[in-house]
Amino acid sequence: MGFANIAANNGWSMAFLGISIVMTGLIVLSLAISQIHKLVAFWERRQAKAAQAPAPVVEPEIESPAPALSGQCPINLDELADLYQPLTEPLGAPFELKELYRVAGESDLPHPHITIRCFREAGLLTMESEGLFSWKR
Amino acid sequence: MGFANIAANNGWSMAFLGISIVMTGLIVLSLAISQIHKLVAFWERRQAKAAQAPAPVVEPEIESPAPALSGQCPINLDELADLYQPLTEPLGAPFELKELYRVAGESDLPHPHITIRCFREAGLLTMESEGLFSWKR
Amino acid sequence: MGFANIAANNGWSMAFLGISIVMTGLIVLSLAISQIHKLVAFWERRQAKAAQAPAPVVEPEIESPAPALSGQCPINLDELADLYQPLTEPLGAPFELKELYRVAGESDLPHPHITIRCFREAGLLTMESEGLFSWKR
Amino acid sequence: MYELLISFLTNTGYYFISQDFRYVLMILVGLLFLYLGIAKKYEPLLLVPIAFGIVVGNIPFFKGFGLGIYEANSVFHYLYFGVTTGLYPSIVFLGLGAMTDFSSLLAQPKLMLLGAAAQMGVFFTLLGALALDFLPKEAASIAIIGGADGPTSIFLTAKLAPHLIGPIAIAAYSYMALIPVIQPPIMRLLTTRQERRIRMDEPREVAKTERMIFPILGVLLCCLLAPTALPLLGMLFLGNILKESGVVERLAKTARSAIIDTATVFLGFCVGMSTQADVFLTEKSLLIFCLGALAFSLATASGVIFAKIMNLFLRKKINPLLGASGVSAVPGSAREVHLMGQHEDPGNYLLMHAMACNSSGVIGSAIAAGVLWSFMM
Amino acid sequence: MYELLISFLTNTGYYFISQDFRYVLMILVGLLFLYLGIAKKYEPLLLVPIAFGIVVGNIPFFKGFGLGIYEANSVFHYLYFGVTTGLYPSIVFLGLGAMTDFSSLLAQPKLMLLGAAAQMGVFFTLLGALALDFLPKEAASIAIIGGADGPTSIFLTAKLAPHLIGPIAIAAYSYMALIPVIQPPIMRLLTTRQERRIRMDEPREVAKTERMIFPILGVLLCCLLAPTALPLLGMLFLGNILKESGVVERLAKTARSAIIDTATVFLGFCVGMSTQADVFLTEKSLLIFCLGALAFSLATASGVIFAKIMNLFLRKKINPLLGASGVSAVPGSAREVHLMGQHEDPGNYLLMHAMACNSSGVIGSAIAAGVLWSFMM
Amino acid sequence: MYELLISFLTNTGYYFISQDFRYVLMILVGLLFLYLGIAKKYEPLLLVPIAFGIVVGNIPFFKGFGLGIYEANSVFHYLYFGVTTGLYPSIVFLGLGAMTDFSSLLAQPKLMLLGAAAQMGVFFTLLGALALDFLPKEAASIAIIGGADGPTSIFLTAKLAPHLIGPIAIAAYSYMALIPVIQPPIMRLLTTRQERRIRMDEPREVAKTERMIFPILGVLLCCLLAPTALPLLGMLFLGNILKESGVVERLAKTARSAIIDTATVFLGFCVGMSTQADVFLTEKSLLIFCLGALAFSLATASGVIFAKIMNLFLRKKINPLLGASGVSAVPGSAREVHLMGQHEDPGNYLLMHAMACNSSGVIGSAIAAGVLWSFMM
Ligand code: NA
Ligand code: NA
Ligand code: NA
Repeated sequence: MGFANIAANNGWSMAFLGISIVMTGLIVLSLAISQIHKLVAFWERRQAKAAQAPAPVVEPEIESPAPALSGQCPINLDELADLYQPLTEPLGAPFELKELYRVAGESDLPHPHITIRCFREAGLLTMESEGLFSWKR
Repeated sequence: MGFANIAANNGWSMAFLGISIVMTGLIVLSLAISQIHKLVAFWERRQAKAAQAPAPVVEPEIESPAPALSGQCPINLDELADLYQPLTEPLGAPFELKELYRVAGESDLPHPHITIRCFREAGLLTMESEGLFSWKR
Repeated sequence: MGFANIAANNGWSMAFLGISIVMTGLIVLSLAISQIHKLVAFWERRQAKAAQAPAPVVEPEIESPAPALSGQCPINLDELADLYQPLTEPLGAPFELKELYRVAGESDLPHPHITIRCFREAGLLTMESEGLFSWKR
Repeated sequence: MYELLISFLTNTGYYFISQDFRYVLMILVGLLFLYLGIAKKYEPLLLVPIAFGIVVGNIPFFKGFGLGIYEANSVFHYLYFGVTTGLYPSIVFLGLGAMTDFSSLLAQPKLMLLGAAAQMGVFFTLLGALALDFLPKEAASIAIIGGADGPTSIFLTAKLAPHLIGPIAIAAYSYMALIPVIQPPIMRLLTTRQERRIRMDEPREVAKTERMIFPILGVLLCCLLAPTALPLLGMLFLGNILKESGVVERLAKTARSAIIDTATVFLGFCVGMSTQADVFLTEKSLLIFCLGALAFSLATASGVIFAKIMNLFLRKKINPLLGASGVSAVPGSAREVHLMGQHEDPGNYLLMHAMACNSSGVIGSAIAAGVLWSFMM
Repeated sequence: MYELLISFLTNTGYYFISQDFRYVLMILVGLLFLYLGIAKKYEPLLLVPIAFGIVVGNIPFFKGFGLGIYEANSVFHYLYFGVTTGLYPSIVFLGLGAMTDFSSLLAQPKLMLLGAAAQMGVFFTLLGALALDFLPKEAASIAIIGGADGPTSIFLTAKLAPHLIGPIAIAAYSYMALIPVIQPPIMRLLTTRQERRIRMDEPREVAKTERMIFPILGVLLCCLLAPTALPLLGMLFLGNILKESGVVERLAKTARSAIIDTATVFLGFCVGMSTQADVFLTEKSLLIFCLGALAFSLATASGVIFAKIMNLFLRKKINPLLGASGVSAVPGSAREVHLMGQHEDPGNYLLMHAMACNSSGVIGSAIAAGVLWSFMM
Repeated sequence: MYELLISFLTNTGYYFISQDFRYVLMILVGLLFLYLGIAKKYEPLLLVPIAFGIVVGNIPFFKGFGLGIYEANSVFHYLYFGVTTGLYPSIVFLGLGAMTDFSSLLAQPKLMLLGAAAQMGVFFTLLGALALDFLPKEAASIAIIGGADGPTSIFLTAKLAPHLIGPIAIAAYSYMALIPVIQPPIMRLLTTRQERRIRMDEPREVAKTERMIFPILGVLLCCLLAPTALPLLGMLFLGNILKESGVVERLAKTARSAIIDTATVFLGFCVGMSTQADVFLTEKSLLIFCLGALAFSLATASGVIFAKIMNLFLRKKINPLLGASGVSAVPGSAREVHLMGQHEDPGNYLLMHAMACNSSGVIGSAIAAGVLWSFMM
């Protein structure tokens, strides 16, 4: 019991060493993170320099990994809707989906079936009543 | 090492047979799915025919399994709110909940307690200040 | 087979006792819950009495445990935005973030860096184009 | 090459099916269940995973390969572990607690008796199963089908008669899906038109504090009486206090979405897979199906009759149809009761009251399961 | 019939309670904790599941039946597995990493020292526990209570002294909930009014890249020094890089919602259940509670005093109250520090700074746990 | 004290690193992968957890302590259990099924052949690996890298050659991330400009019922042929029917969010951790990397060439670039195909068609894995 027990179990060493190690660990980490922003600044300067060099070939917007998880819908649904919505104006609202397919086909828009299904899944196009649809944007 | 090893381990057979099986599998599946839409069309024709027969007794809207999971709230909350909201007009806004109970009771609307709690949970009815409520639709 | 088998396996006792126990359990529970509201009423009366005594020191709004989980953002972001938004009016829209920092600093608002980051994370402040921001409230 | 081809061919499912047509039969059962779940919308949350599990579980394969649900070290065996240990049912109860609102039960405590009465069906079926020469532990597992609670049935069977999990679970879920077929005739037979037209009072509003105290009182009173109900009721009321305390909403939300959904998918799928034709299609399974139907019918009848007996003593009568919803089978039976009430009197709203009986039926059958388990000790 | 009735009655919880009133005592403790969690809102995310677990875990039952958390093959035993293996604490750290923003720590690296200083309380308590005749592994597990990190305490205890998980976890969580009671007097005692009024500079803005580099640097520097901290810090920084990388937001979102919530519910509930009166109510548990209070107080004091020592050397003084938030106990202690700062000077905003100390306290006690574990090798 | 200090120091990661520099090498590899995942956005959902796992897994520690992924009773070992049993891959397939829309495949069944053709790469690589003296089970595990499906590779390797999980998984994921580097030259080499400009017809719209029937037909036809594909395809089609049935949307939603995310984080992280330098850096691993590159290239080439062969017989030609997306590697290869198609003719939209091939490639390589497994029986 008491101090004897501490000493017998190496307690003083453990306590002293333990505190020292935790301190060392966090001091090293705090020194390191106090230097990160210099590293970052250096890195960004280098990149800025690189950016002044002629720009590499711009990759098309499809590069984004988003479609991986959002199924097979085009990413730029909103832009596509900008193309589709005017087509339906002559049809009035609500209109039949069949009509939308027809005008999309006439205008030679790519992938009308999939695009229109995506509109519906994204809630841009909603069913008003049996078979009649309208835009919801 | 090399070809001897492949032969000793039955490699050629495995490769040839493996490719054949995978091919067979996907060819069969692709043939099958190319026939699905015919099956579906046939099915739908049959159903369309059945639909021309006198319609069976229409089941009430509560048939939907939705309430199972959305607790004990009525499904057509929005419609119910259409019934309740006019009652509160004479009360001005915001009004006391107690008043709403009273007018609901006077109008003999079913389940006012539960319905009103559901309104609150669904955010249709919100507390403005201590004890005073208003519609948020 | 049959009744002999039931008796041999203590069936009658199990059935009778089983029903009795389930009944007992739910009767006791139903009696208990039929008394809860009295308990609650008693409790509330006591609390109401206590409330008539002079109110204890009001704890500041930060007492809420919310910040625990919503990171390190101030809770009253909307109020803070009320302070910040007028500052940007002279800047027009969209404005540069740097400008917002400057005017916030000039007005001596606390924690501009963190607050502004929080605005952006909460979507109150959005990037229009490269480096140009506007409010979205 | 030739040997390899032959060896492959004799390990295809086609070969095994040609040897044992019972697999085809079970696959057809699976497809039928899928149809009921998807097209008829009979309890799809249960039926769709189970039905697909039946189809997948009856694609036959070479045993000893580590593929099937009954083979150690297979993926399906590890998933099935949650069934055989009773983990999934307990976890489902956690989610159930986090989504159940006991308000209408709290407002009308006497409806709780109907949830108890329906459990009589369980004990009557126990007698029937014993009479048909089932061993006591098997009989208890079969009887609990009358509780009309899938997870409870699976839990008790996993503890008492794990070899019967397949047929008992399938029977329990089938009859839950068939509630609209089983209950109405019994309800109509046992009640007069006058009784079916009885209107119930609007339940009083229930204070937040009451709802908060209920799970504590519930777990104490039920589990001090039948501690064996702890794995089910402990979790049910844990979920409920997460919901009602109002201070840990994020935990309650996860419990009633991600947690219960995950347990539901795996529970249903594994139970479906456990119906491998070679272990499932036995005379016992057939008997279990018959006894299951009996259990459901007896439970429904017990509830209705008990309600009528209660009415002898009550000044303000209760609608005896509500007795039928004491079997739980959330929320199928509540729907049937409500529909039949409205059929007789379109102004009769029984849904809230029926759901009160439903939730007390869940508690009742969990206690019944605990009692049966402790009897078999 | 009579024997069955007697056998049933002697297996009810009521019977066992009548034999051993300690269960009632523990249930009352559970109810008290529930009250603190729900009505007083003391760390409800921790206290509510734990408190309900205490209630459920102290409903007594016949042992040898496969019901209790300490009995093989019970549902609760399988859930408890996540505690005894250290899985839940690690998973909680994953979620914690995915929800922690280290920005203010990155802006003020010197505050990290306060998170380290508070760990002195851990090692002082180690001495105390050894002096009270605890075995070294027990003493280490008790000492880590001073780290004020529930998951860390549970993790280390699971590795070193699994038989003490119950009391140590309960002590750790109780004192974390009691932060508003324990810390303020110590803070007030050790600081002058002048010191408490010290204002801190607005931290600079931290670039996205810095926040992205931090988890990598953190895991390397901390775990190369103390590899035994890997199960905690590896997961913490994994969560943080999921958050900060910005390219796997869906993973980070799931980590900080479904994953951490699930682990939190089961961790809390199981820890609560582990307080079964017959194994929990021992003299040792009482001693552990005393040492736990000591640990918390020493940690708070160490942090404050160390801040004052730092001020001797710093030109721009730091507010020594911040030292108290080095114990972590996220975010309770940060709140106390902030409130006390505002009490002296309403314009003094210490919250951000205090949370920086909090997060470094999390890292600090994980390292301390690793060091203690490796000492006991 | 001195002994304790020495003992501590010789157990730091710094000490072990000084003894064996291979850990540094692997940590650098991890950092490179992190860079590719975060800055270059190469399949970050896979690369970020794996890369951080590589870093964490290569912080060396004293063995025999219960810390590392290969040591029984460690937290990481329990998490790794989901890899070695094949549980995570199966669960990932469940989520994948719940997020995949097979419409464009259903509209153009002939594209399914391209997903089959790409699997030739698998079997050619099998020959190569056998020729290089790998044991048959090892060779099969290596060959499946050509399937370009992380979970499938891990699953088969866990069943056939668990000691190779690390290198095979890393090779599979590396090459999937390197798709933009590997595939374009091969595609360009094997096709003429004329062929690359072939436009595909807009696929017809697919009825809901068709999409609902597909998972049933798929699981029956594929798994009756190769029952060993059940753990992967059973789960894939289960997820898909949850999605397409439309009546269990809440289950499908959880499957494609919480469930798959959780499995993805743990799968990636554990696979990364399994690359501990002392077991990973062997000559075999190097060979596996070479064979993996070969497998990917052969699979790409097989797909393209097979498409050209199909064109000999088809009236309405298909764009042979689509053959390259038969390797799956969802959705990397579909992107490459689409980009190359647009490069030649900006009005050429191949994405939908390529994703059809992708999804059939997933099915194809799961069958290939099943076939290889059954050959090794
Ligand atoms: Na029931
Ligand atoms: Na700490
Ligand atoms: Na593939």
